[in-house]
Amino acid sequence: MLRILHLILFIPYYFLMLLQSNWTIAKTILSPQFNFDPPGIVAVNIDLKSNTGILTLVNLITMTPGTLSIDLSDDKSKLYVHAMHVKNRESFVSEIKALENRLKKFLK
Amino acid sequence: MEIVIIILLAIGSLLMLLGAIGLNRFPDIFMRMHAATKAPSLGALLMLMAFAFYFSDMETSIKAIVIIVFIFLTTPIASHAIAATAHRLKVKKWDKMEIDDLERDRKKN
Amino acid sequence: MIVFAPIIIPLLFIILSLSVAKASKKVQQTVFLSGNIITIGVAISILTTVLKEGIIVAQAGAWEAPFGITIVADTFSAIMLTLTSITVAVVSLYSLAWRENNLNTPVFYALIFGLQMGMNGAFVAGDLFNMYVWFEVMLLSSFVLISYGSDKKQLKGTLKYVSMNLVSSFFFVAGIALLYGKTGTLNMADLAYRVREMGPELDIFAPSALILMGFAIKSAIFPFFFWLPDSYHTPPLPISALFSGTLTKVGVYSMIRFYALIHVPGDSFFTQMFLFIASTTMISGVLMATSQFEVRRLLSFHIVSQIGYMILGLGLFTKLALTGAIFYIIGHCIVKTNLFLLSGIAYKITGTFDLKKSGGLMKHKPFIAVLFFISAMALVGIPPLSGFFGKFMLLKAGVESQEFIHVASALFVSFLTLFSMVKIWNESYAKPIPEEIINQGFKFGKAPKQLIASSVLLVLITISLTVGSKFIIDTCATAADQLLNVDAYINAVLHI
Amino acid sequence: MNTTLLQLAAKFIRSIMLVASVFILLRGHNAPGGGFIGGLLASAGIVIYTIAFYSLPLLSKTLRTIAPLRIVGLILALGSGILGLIFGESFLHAQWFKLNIPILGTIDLSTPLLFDIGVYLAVIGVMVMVILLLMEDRKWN
Amino acid sequence: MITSVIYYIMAVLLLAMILTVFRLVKGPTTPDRIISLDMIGSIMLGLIICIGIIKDNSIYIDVILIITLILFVGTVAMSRYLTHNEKKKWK
Amino acid sequence: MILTAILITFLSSLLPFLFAKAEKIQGWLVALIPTTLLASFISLDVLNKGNIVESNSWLPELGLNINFYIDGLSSLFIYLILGMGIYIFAYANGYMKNYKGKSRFYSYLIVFMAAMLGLVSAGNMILLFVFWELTSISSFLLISFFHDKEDSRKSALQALLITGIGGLAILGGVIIIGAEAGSYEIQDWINNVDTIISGKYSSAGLILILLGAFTKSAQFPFHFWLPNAMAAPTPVSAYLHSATMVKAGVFLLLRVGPIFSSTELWQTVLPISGSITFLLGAFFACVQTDLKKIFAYTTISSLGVLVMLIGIDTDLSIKAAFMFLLVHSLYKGALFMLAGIIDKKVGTRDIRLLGNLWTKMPLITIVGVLVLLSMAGLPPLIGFLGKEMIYEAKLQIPEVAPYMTFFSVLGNVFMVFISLYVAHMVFFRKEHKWPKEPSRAGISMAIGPFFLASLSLIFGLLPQKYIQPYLQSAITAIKPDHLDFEIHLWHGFNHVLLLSIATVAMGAILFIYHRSTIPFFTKVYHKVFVFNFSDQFFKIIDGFIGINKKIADFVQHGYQRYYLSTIFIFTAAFLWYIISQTWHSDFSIQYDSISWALAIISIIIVALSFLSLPASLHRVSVITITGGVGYAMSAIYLFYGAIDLAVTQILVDSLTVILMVLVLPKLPKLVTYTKAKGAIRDLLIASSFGIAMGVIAFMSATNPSTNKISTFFVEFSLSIAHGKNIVNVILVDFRGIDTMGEITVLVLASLGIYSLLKIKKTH
Repeated sequence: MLRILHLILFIPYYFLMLLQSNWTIAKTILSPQFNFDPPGIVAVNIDLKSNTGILTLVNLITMTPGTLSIDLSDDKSKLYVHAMHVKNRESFVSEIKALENRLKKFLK
Repeated sequence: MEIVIIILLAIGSLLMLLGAIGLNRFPDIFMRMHAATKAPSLGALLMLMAFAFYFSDMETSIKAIVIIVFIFLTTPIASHAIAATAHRLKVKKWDKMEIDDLERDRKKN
Repeated sequence: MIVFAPIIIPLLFIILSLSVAKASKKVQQTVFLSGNIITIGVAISILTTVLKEGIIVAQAGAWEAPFGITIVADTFSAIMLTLTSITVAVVSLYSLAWRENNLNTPVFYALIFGLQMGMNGAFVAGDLFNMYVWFEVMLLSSFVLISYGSDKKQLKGTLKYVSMNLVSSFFFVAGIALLYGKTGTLNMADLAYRVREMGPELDIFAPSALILMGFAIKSAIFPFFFWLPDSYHTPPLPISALFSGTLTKVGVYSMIRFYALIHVPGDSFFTQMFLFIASTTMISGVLMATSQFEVRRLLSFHIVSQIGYMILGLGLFTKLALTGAIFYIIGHCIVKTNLFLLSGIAYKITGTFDLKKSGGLMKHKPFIAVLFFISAMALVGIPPLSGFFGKFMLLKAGVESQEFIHVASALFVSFLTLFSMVKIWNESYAKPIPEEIINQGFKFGKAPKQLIASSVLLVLITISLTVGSKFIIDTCATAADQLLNVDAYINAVLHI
Repeated sequence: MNTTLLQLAAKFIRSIMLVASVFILLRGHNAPGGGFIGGLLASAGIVIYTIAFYSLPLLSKTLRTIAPLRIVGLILALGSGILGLIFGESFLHAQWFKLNIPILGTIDLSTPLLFDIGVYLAVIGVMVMVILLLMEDRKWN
Repeated sequence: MITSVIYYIMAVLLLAMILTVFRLVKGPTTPDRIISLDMIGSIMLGLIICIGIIKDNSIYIDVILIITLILFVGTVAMSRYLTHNEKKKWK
Repeated sequence: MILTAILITFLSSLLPFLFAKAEKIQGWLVALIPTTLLASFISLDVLNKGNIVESNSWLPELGLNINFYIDGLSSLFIYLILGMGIYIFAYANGYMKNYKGKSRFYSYLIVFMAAMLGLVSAGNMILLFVFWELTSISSFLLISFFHDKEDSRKSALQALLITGIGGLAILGGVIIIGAEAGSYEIQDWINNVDTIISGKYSSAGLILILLGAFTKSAQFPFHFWLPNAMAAPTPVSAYLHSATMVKAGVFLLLRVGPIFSSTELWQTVLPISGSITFLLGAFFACVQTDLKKIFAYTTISSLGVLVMLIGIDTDLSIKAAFMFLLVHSLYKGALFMLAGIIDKKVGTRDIRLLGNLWTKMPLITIVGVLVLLSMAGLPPLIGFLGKEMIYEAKLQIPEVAPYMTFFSVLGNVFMVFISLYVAHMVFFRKEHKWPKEPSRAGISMAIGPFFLASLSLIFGLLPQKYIQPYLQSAITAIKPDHLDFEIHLWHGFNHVLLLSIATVAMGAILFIYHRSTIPFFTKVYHKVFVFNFSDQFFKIIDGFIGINKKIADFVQHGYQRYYLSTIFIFTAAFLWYIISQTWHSDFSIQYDSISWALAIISIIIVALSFLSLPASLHRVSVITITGGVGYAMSAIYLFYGAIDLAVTQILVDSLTVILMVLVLPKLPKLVTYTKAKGAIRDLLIASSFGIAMGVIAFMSATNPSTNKISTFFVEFSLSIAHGKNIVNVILVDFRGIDTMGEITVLVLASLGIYSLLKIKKTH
């Protein structure tokens, strides 16, 4: 039951993220010089096991500000994420982990 | 209602334009993909909403929703496919990019 | 309703031959041959009906004439239907005994029926776009057939064949679109009617020229002929034979048909163009043919030159000239096919298509030599064989229209044709096998009886063309009359 | 690239496409669509599925099921024409039958619809067969 | 009112389209072109919406449905092709 | 009846195959055919019962009828053909004893005989041409009878080509003159002489007919095929190449003589070419060493005489021509047969090796001497009569008498000389180098020459009785109003006799000094005639083929891209020509509010297709770009409201992308063929074609038809076809048969892929 609640809560969150990501993109695109934090591809260990879960995560990462999922390792344990702005790896990974935790509430 | 539709359409189209600009401005394929996935998806979403509002009948709305769901399902997968391919093909990356775990892991194997 | 049969029957047999793919070889071959025979029967019954009752018209889907698709058979179409169905049937018989290149598969059978369906459709189409569709059917089958077996050299030829024919289809369809924009109709009778109503005001020169260009490429006339000699000798022999006998004739048929419809009396532009093209085509084809030593290539070049003869009839555009052209088409179709079939038999026996390396056939197989000699002389137009009548009528028509240059080139071409036929005769039949070939351990091969039988059939037809020349020329004259008398055609289709 | 995600999506997409294609086929006479479009859509669905789940047995199995469809399609198209010849005035003459089914109400059955179904099947058969044959030949996934 | 505004929206979309075409032609790599093609599809979607509103016909949404369905197929097929042929020399 | 006879003769060409078992008497059996024919022809008695006219309608609308017309001229030839035929078959029985393929040989000969009979009895010029070609073909087959020898094949080819040119020329000439006269019947021509002669093109027609006659009758400069034709078995040389076929040209001249003989062309060309041929033939004969070649050249020379006489065209000259025709056939046939006998029995035909034969074969020698004397024109043989009449004919035309007489005397001196020389060399001189000891000639071989020689003698002694009536009726056919004449062996001591005596004397003198004259002639021959016609002929043919090969290699270079650019260049040029002819500038295109959007999309399409062209792009990129073009196209369709079309476009486009992606790896590596220059040229071609198409499209869009069939579809789609979607209704109902064709195309395409990938390759 709780899951469904989380799922329902998730939809506005998703939408919000989408808006936010577009905002970020717009800012980046329209900034005169690209003098922001450098981009990078970061590997993130994921705990989600089901395909649907991974799909949702990938989906979410792609739609969230500044991140884009690139590849999934063959054993489905690692997700490689491209980010426009990576300050440092640790903080970035924790951001993604936060997302994943949100998903874990209603997915496996 | 009309105003809402117009606003939706306008934002949607501007987002598309934004994406197009980004596609041209960004230095490497991965950055461009950010521009090419997020902005048009939202733009399409908004414009489809406008379309559904404009006709505001059941059939159109259902179809619009189906399309939106579909777009949001497929866009990440498609971009995922292209990005993986691009990376595998070793297309040129932006000089500023330092961290590349994917390449590191692949070399390891 | 019988006019639909030339389309329906081959389609039915495409389906049949594909559905018996799992059945035994015997069943497949029975289906194949019976399909061919039924098509001949249909064609002949259409011919008799047309001769008895005049132009037959049927409306597909029962939609009235300019709106639906009209299927029309007049004498010319009926002649072509009969001619091609007979040729296809004989070649089919031949291909069953060919035993090389994997020709005995249901796919091949279906393709032959596809080719036949396309040709038949093109002959009976009363609608320009419909004609285009049938051309597509025909071309696609021919594309597949010409690449059948996927030899590397063959694929090279295929590439040329396909690309040129695609260009031609493009011209054709673009022309149709523009013509539709101008006249607002696709029905050929309606088109002819409108052209005659509006007269020169309706400037349809450019679209018509495009369409004619499309046909010109298909029928391999100057300066568009180069794909033909480069591709016709590449596929397995029965396919070459089939193509050389029938395919370019479809282009010529449609040129004659289309031009007769849009021809406005007194227009000298197209007439002069056709005459010029006819002469250049004849001469260029035959000149290049003389220098060839590969039988199939030599014969392919001759196709080009003889297409020129047919176009000469179109350029003169009198009753006699058209009669001659149609008769020439008949004779050429049969004879050229047979020459290809015979070169295949010679290949089976001597193991080569190269004239320089072959020989000894007259000693070894005098009967085949006789068959070849008759066919070759018929092609040259040695009287009283079939080629003579067509040539004679064309020359007569040319002299009557005082186009002496073109008559002269026709005579010249006929002379060079004689030369190259005698060359084949000398090299491949009269000459003994060259020493060095014998030293390499040469042995005569065997040609299955069925191959020879199909060639004999064609020779018999060639001879019967002479014997029945009266009837056939009368029929051709009727066809020419109907072509020239467009009003009757319009009336038959539109009831105006 | 890992195909897990693609496979997941492909299943979903295939069912959507097949349903959509049948829908488009059936309402073709009155709204945009028809046999050709429907057939193309359906074959795209089948193809994306095979791309995602590529394996040689799957390919040959799909080929075996799909390839005969083109012949069935031809038969249906030709049959609708011949029906016109039998019941009507001419080859392909459209015939309309009203069918009363107790619960569903009246259904329009017509030879044009039959023809359209023929086109649909032929298109699916040909497109899928061609693409799959090439995939099989290329050992391509 | 919509009918007058819609033309400006179309103008914006077409501008976007032109920009995307730039990228499509410029490349420099094939993945770039593929995403440009994807993008063109999205812009087409916007255009179709505009046309639908101009023509006042809701049936255009079917076109959008089909475009979205088929675009994905094309993109996936091409990227799969590229992956498969990665060993070949690549420009 | 004549038709039946000729057809039966043609069919009887199969008889030899039936007699193939009776090898020893095959020739005798076959000889029955001409005998029967001759007997039945004699029973017709043309001489007393008048001309035979037989009409069979064949293709009257073409003026082509199987009409026969046998007058004195024809019957003379028929006697000649059949009479000679009997001896030839009998002779061949012996001559061909040891060869294989006898049945084939006889069958060819019978075909030839039938064709020749048809030729001389044809009353329709086209029919004459038909038989004319058949004689050429059968001659070809006979010359190349020993087809294993390259020499035979080459000579046969040469003969066929030369006579083939002639045949075609005749066809052209006959058609031209037939167009003037309105008929191909020889009688109609004769009745319309004035119309024909005053016709605009009849001189062209005449030239063509003359060309035909000259090639067949081996007139200079077409003479060279005849000596080469001696590669044929000797019966053939005796029959075709001396007695009958080469006379066909003469026959044709005699046939059309009444029509054209009054023209200046006739009266200049024939005597000149005839006398040149006469003289040259006689001279060439002197320097030959092969017996058959000698006779071949004297044949050429005699044919020259005939042509000359026909060209002079007086009563006397025609009379002389007939006389000489007969004379020549008799002695030349016999001579060839003798040459064959000698060749067979002694093993050589080279006169330098022969000699002293009278000791071994006295009978043959007597016969030989008789016919040689006839050739020399000595009394009391028929040859004397011939020569006398020739001299007489020439002396009777005062304008050219000295000149013509000089030529003919000179020519005849050579003839006398050759006759004596041959007689000496072959029969009488003591020294010889026989390859083998001469054996006796069998009866079948000897009978022919024997009879012919005795005929020469009998006819010479009693001309009035045996030949005068026939000649008379033949001449009447040509000169209907001519006076009766009589032939006597002795007709007084006059100029003519004087000339004869002088000729013989000079010939004899030349002969007496032959040890010095022959080398002299040979030297002259090699000095003057460095030009060997036969070799030159083959050189020309080879050169011609070489040029053609170059043309073929140039045109059929095999490069796809140049083929395509040729097509586009020509089409573009043609289209521009049409545009220049039909140009009008009043384009009235309707613009509406979204035209600008369409314009932008069109520009995008053009730019995309333009930029996709450079080959520097990778193939996949080109595919993506064309994909973009497809989307833009569908946008245009959508603007016009063609939803179905747009959807189909998009679908097809995407599936094409998949297909292309699958096919690409199969393609070879992309190679840049074109350099910058080529690229610019291609650009020019492409843009010229494209702009032309654009202009034409604009012109077509101006004043489009208002009465389109599409309005019908729009109006009645729902009401009578029960469908709102017009596109679909058109596809499945209005134009369903098109769709059926297209799905068949699809199925066939699938078969194509299947056959390419699955059907086992041949190698």
